[in-house]
Amino acid sequence: MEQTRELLINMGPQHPSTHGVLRVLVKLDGETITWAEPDIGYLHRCFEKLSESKTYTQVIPYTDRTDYLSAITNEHAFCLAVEKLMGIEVPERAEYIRVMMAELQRICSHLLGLGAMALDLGAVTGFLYAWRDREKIYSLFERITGGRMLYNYLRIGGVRNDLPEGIIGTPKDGRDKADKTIWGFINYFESYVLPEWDDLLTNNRIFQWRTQGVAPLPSEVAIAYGASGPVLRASGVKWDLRKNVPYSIYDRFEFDIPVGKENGDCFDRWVVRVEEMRQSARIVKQALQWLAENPGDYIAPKLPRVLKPPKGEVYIRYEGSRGEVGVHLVSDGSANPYKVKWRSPCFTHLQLLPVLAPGHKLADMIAIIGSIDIVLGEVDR
Amino acid sequence: MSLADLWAQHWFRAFVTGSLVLVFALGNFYITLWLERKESAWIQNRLGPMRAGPQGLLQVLADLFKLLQKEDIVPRNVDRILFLIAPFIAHIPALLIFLVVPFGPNMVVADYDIGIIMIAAVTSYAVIATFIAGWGSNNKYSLLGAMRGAAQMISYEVTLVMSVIGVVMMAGSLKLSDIVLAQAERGVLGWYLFPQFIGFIVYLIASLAELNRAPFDLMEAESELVAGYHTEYSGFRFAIFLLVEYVHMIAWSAIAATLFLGGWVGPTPADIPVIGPKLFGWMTGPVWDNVWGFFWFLFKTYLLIFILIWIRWTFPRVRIDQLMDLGWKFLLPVSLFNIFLTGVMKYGWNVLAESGSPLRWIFWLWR
Amino acid sequence: MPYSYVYLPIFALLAVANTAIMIGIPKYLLAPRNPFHGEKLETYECGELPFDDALVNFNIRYYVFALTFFVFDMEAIFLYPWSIVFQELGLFGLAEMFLFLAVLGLGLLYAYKKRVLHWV
Amino acid sequence: MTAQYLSFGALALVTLWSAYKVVTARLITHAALWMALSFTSVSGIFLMLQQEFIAALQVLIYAGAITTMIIFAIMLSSIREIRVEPQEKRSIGQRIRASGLLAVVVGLVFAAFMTYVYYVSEIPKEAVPDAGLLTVRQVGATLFTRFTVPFEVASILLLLAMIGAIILTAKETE
Repeated sequence: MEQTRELLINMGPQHPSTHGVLRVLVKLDGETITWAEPDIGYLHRCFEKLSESKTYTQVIPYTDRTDYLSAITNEHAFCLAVEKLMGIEVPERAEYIRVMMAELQRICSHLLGLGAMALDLGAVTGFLYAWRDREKIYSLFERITGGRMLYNYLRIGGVRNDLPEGIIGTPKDGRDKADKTIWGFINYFESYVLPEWDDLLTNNRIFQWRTQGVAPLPSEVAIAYGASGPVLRASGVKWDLRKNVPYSIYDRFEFDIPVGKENGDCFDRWVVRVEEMRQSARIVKQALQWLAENPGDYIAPKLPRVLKPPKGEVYIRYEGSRGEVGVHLVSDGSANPYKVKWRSPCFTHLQLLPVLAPGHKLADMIAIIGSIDIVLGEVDR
Repeated sequence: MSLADLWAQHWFRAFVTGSLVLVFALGNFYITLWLERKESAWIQNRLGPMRAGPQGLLQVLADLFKLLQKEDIVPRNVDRILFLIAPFIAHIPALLIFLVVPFGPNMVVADYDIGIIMIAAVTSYAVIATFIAGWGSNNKYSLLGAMRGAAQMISYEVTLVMSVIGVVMMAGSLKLSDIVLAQAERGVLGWYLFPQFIGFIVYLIASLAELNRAPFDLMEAESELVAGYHTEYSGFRFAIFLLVEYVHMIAWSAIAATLFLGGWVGPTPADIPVIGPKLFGWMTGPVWDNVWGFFWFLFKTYLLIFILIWIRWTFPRVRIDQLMDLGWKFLLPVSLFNIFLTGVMKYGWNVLAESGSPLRWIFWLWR
Repeated sequence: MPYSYVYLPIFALLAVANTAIMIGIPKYLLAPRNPFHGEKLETYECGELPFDDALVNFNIRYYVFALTFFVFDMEAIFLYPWSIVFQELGLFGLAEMFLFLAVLGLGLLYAYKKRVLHWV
Repeated sequence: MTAQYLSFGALALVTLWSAYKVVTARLITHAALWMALSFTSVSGIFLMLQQEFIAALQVLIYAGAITTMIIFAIMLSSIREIRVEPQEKRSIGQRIRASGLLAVVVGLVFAAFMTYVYYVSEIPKEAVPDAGLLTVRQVGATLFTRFTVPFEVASILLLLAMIGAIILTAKETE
């Protein structure tokens, strides 16, 4: 009998479940993956090089477009870097608004990531439920920032505008006001959406079959590969930059860091993300309380039109939705940054693919890609 | 030759009934497709198609018309013959199944004694069609889809057959109309759904797998295999596969309704106590019996179709090895157990029925 | 009545005719025909040009499924006649079939123990 | 009666032609499908003999299970070509051998021999008029009373077939 020959197939760039334009070369024996290698670069847009010819303020909209599903956190990271370089004091109200926006954005991003993973596993309805709730966040964001996906809302030193009248709402707002007030959304999210996710997917037997025990990632491997964010935490490492290396005003908030098992599998990565949404909702509630108690209109300091930071360099570690976003900013004292280096968590996580995939089935491949939740815009930048 | 003489000819009758069945299949394909969209929309908090016609009723027509205008592409590297004949072979079993399905008391096209075996036999061509569509496409995804499809369909065919055996044991006949009549004698609560509950559940799961519908739609899993075995098909060649899929769904639901839910048996307005015979007494006779029979048959079939769609839009997809494990290691033993149980219970009733012993009520359900 | 089986070929014929009409009418009347012999006629490989042949030989494990299916299909054939007459056969018929099922169940158990009914 | 003869003739022709194609088809997948067609038309002949149960079994086992098994076997083999390369010119002797003329001649001789055997044998030449319909019920009634032992032996045979397959594959995958 002749030996089995391996089948080399292309997953992507035009494949329904590669979350953008990713190409993965996969070798199959039967349906078992023996080798996998991601091939990236289809979305390269020269973000880092482009930034060198822009002023500092002009870079902010470009940061939106790296991880386009989590725009606020990117803006936040970049603004923090410039503020640290120039030593700018951010008004307290602006800090609260920033944190609230970033956490809402985290919920929004996780919703899409989890929904897309559910879609890849065949649960179309879960995806559309995620879409429905994300829509509510988007309409809130639209009222606050004017944009739905790419906001350009944060400014160096603060935010562009204050929250519009009445958007905070009251803690009594419920489902009927979910897309009108932030309180309404948070209450709706905690009382309705999260239990629904548990019922529909997390506790679903088929879903557990598909994810439990798939692609376990030992914590030491995760650390060795530089994983961060939910992927690292799902492997049982309690590491969250918001707690471990606090930035902005995160030390004022109360929240937990959800962690998974020692050998975090796809299910752990799922559960950690769901839990993170809960914790984000907690942070948003605290921020809302503060914002309601401390009205004011000082949201950005007066800064010169053209920013010229002193010579020097700075590195900011920021807990983005998908992991550690790093901004390395070098200034030569001119109006344009000398160098912007963007550390992308997705890029790092994508390297895990050849480690996680072999030995699993072809169908697990998409579960793995879904569970490490990559955004190709950020991988390729 | 008069029309009556012509009607006596089997070939003529076959053409007429065949055309009617084809119209029935196409019409229900249309309705089921629309129902699938509306029901999925309902489940997912959407409206679904709304623009074309009232409640989007014409949307399916619009989509079909769009497919009509697609260029018929036959890729260069395919095995032309296999690629071209696959849709034809796929369509044949979808229509042949309806031969033995009783639509009403006197509405069976050809009431063969071997009804159920014929269905099982005809279904084997569906496996071949799937396989040659995938193999002929010379595409890696299609090939994987075809491999999965062939393995999945043969595995669940066994389970499907085994789950039906219990019903045959109860009715003592393979003829579908006999099975319906046997249920009619037992009254509404005597439908085989109750004594054959295990068989019914196994049948439902296995027919989902046989139909390649989510959560078992592995051979066309769009997030894994793009479109599986019909990735390379375009235009109306693709539409034929879609048609066949839905016609199969209608057919399997119709068979389930016949075997487990009493087929066309159901109350008519004349059965309403007191006022029924007075007000609706004229609604009797062979024609009205067929009308009501057809109504109940369609009602039960659509109930099952509704459930199949509901399942599809609720669950994630299982993995191929889990599917195989489920089929061989769980469903097959369970259906074998069902045969065992039915045998023992039926035998017990046969022995004890006349004895008057109180023990006989244990076996009553299997009477 | 041998003629009553004329339904089978005629139904099959109608299915084929329906397919032919549904494919043929759009192909020759409505659809554009633009035989552009370029990459359009390549098979789909996620937007890359196809490489390597798709038709490789598969793992032998798949063959067990076909064989097990064959064995149980045979069993089903014995079950059909039995299920009709078992009431008349009484206890003897019952025992007969259960012995048969038990023997084949052994085969399934063996396959289960050897872990061959596992998709790879 | 002519319709019957005509349809029998058609079925017989399809059976023979597809059987011939099974041997001569260049692509092994096509051969498998020709075989399925051959089995199908044989079941048609069974139907003409009024044996519906046998006909259904013919389709179920041969056109269904056996063909699927052969398809799976093809998947294991290394034959992958899908297109046939145009052939180079060959000599007459090669052509005769390739065209299967020899096979046709041998087949005809065999058919003639069988016809002779049929004529001289004791078997009644006409079909038994009252053979009647072999119903599934009759099959069951006979099989489970008179042929109990062969029936149980069949289960052992099937068991052995399964165990054999398992051992073979287990060896192969080690």
